[in-house]
Amino acid sequence: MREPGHPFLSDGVNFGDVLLSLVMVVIAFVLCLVATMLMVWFERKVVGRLQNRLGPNVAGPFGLLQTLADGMKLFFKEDIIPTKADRFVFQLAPYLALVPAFLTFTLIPLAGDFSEGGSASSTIAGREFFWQVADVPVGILFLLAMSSLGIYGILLAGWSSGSKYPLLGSVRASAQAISYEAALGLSLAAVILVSGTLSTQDIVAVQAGEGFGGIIPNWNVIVTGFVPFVVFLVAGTAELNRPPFDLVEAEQELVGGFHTEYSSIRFALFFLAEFMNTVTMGAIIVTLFFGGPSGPNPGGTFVGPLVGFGWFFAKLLVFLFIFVWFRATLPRVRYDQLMDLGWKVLIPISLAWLLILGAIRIARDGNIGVANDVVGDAAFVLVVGMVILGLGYWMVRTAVVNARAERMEAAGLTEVAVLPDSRTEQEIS
Amino acid sequence: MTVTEDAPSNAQQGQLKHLPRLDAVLRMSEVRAAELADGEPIAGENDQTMIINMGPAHPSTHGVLRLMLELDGEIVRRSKPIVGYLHTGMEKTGEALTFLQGPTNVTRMDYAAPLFNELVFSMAVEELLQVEVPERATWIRMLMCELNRISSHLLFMATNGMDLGAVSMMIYGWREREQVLRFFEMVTGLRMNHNYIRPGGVAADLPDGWRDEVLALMDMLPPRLAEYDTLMTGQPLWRNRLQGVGVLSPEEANALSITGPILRSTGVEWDLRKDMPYLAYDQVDFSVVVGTYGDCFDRYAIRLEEIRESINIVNQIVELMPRGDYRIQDAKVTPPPRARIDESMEALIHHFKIFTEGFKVPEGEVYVAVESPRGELGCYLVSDGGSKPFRMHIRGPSFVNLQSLPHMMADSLLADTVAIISSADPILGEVDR
Amino acid sequence: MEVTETWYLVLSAMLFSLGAFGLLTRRNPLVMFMSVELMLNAVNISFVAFSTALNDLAGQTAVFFVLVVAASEVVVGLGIVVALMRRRPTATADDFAELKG
Amino acid sequence: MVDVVVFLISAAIVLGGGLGVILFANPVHNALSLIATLFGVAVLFIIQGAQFLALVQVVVYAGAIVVLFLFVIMLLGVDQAEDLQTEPLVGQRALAGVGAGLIFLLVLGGLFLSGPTDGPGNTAISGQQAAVTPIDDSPDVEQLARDLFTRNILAFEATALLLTIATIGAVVLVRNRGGEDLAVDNPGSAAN
Repeated sequence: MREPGHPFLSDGVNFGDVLLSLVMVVIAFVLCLVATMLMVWFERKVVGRLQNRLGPNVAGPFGLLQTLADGMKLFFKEDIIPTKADRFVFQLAPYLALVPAFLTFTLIPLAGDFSEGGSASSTIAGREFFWQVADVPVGILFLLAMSSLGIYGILLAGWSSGSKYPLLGSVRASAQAISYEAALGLSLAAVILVSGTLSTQDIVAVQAGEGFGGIIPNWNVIVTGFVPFVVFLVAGTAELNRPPFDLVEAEQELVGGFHTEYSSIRFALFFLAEFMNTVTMGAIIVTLFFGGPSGPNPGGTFVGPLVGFGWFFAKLLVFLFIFVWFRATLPRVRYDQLMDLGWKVLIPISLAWLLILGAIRIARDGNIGVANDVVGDAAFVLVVGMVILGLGYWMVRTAVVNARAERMEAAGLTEVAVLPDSRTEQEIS
Repeated sequence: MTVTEDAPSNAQQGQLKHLPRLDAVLRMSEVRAAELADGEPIAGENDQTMIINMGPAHPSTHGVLRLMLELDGEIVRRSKPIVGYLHTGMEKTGEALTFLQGPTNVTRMDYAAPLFNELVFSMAVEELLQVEVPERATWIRMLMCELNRISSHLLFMATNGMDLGAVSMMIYGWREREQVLRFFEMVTGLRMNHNYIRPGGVAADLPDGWRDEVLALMDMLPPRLAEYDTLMTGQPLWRNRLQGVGVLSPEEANALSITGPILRSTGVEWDLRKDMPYLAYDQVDFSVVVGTYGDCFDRYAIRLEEIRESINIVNQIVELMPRGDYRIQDAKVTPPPRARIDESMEALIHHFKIFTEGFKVPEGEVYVAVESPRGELGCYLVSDGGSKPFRMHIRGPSFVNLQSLPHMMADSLLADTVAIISSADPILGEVDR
Repeated sequence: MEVTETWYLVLSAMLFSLGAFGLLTRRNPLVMFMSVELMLNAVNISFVAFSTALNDLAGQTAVFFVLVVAASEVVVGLGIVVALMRRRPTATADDFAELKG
Repeated sequence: MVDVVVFLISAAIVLGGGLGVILFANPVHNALSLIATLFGVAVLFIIQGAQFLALVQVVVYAGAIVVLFLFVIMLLGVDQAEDLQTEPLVGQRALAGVGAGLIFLLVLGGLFLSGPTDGPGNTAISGQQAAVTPIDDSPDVEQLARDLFTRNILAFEATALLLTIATIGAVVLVRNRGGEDLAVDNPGSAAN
């Protein structure tokens, strides 16, 4: 048999490796928990300030320990399981929500000196390691996999509650997850295309390179042309079920959505998972589009990684603030609008953008040998791609239109002319 | 209310027909759409629908309104509002209280607009008494009521924002409303349920410095309203959530006796301040805001615009406020000033009699209506010549407007029902009385 | 002891039989679908095992195609199930004897 | 040694999940068991060095297909437990058991009678040596991509087309509730 990929599996393990891995997992887990705790505080504080309130300010300095206090309170509350609940699934669901959130975090390069001449890895006791729990060769796929698994917790929680509002939340959750998974994956494909790798570590390393004119960084957000980043941000927010896409728990419509029936520590787990996901998603955006821990770095055994972490944290903070900002500002979108945005806007845009990026890439490589020159090659790819895209669009569109016409005819209806909507121009004032 | 599940009445049957969700139909009224889809079958028995209870304890039913919804997936096929969870028997209580105590009672009905309740009751009593309140009292009443309209609509802005998920809006709305309530506290001593407008005038004259306070308020509000415009009116997400949602036609609205912003949103220009002027509304200059489509966005925009109109009115009132008495000088109706009681035995007796057995009101019956922030607020009062009403009935606009919910909700999405309830802006205290 | 591809193949055979049994006995169309997925997965296991054993990438490529085909199959299959179940929510596979919609 | 343990554990998960799919009465529990199986299979892929496939397996199967299953189950409200006590047809289970057993024995027989398959390029199975794309040391994504876009490019395009057609088919099948309700209203239409 071929040698399996991982040293653990080829019996080449020694105690040191295991210990190092364990220490890294523990550190990452603690870091993740602390970050989540602070995120909860940060969100409440920032939203508070945005709403002319003080936010938490009693427990601990600046109310920093508020999350801890809330956690303790929840921990000691009665754990209620509804009579009509599916007990096993009901108890399992919170963990299904929490575990993928943490697993994604293991992929994030947290620190390291990515500047020229620096080394992203560090060495302790003769063992070289990266500042991340696992540098999976197919890291981005792992990320996608985990983000799609995160939905199970919500889905099963809502269903197993045996109650109507949570069930509605679950149905919304599954539809939302499937729809936005595609947009998320397509915008990731743009990153993969320009980076040429699936490993998060390598993606950061690529972005750390020489930028444009030595001033503008070589971040993917610029290299991929901004569009994939916007798509990723929107789709990511939707995957997180955060406002304005928080239809799954929509308090005003579904009371509490999937966690209506949850109480005590199980509710706390959902809460934790939600915020852990937020932190993780921010970290992913930073890693994929903003160069992660890369940045000007004096280097050094201890200072290098630390400064790297500083860069990472500073960038992360920006996105966490953006997520909080969304929450404080935007009204919730409606279910059908959410679907429209996902299927009719984000997916076509990212597909077309991927095509353009691909054409540029091919032109740069310059070897498909159609037109024998760079621009010609790119144009050829673009034209062919657009034709195929257009064909696909036309087919789907025709199917939709025909199906509707058929049903309408069967129901004895005729299409009604669309009323002019002049509201956008005609302001009320 | 309008629909029972087993036997829909003939009048509504046509409107309950299930329609395919065409984009154009979205912005049409039920009646219009039903005409277009004539002959189309009603959803059958095998249909998988789910009945859910929304409320009485639901975050966005504005108190204790309960809705029974028949859901097909996320689409609301039928709905049925059920009221009565806040019944306090205020109309009956009113018969046990003297005419002077009346405002204390009625002010608790529409707790977001308490001054209107007091106003309509006091006007009804004055109508029975055949007395004319002094000019200054009239203008003070107008000032307070317009400010109250502002505070009530600000409350709507707050709750409407929250119901649609713009949580910050809730705090902003409350913030501005708080400033208005602060002024109320300064004038009446209370933030809500003031018992300020009483038969014969108002409880007290405006305090020193009221003009500066009001002008400060009027300076504060317009920029804040401009902020609302940025935050909501011009916001694509906000527009998408409201436009074409909960459409009502003028005919439907008239048939259902809908009044207030909901009626005006359908394009009907009906405002009691203009059409049946009371107080001194014929002496101030303002316009009635009407909508075009009768959807939730129109109702939102109308209320926002009415705040601006009210600001306009208040500014005029501040200019025109006359001097004079703040209540009629009729010892039989209004108690004497505190200072007089120490000097005059008669004053003491009058004071005592008014507050113990109340004043007698001539026999008769009367219906008086004012334009409250929610629509026509009417008070029907019967007096048998005693000091207590023989019968009091309030025509609460929230109660009547609730009838429109099933019509606006039919075939909307679950998320839309929240927007629709919110846009109807019911105050359950008034619905159940 | 070493894991050879024989182990994988036996496992694959067991899973395939399980799937076949489920497909033959269950009546809920959705569960029948899931049984088909089991059988597909059994085949995938053996594909990858062969690929590793024979040092031939073709096996992995085949798995890739199986995944794509499974996805399209589920899309269409579930579409049909939804269309049928809308008509008769409590129906089992036995009730769908006719092809007319 | 480690790989034996990993194999045994994942095999147990795979088979346990498989049993769950066919034995649980509630469709949601069936779907959960299916997820377990899929994960076991993904782990089996990983220990054989097919990391890309393992993750694609998770993304496509667990992330999309089973979510779709659950979505349909919840959407249609068909999550009532199926009655597993009574057999739909007399002897169906026994016959199915015999059939499945036969399949198992057949595969097993074929496996052990065909001789050893160990070793690269065994002609007994691969047939033609020339068709083999040997696995090298480069990342498996790269190898797979090269294989897909060179040797199997036509098949790849065909699957792309297949996916599009499947999408269109699904759209046509379930689009527009109006007609669906019409079908509900005429239950007799199937009979004429």
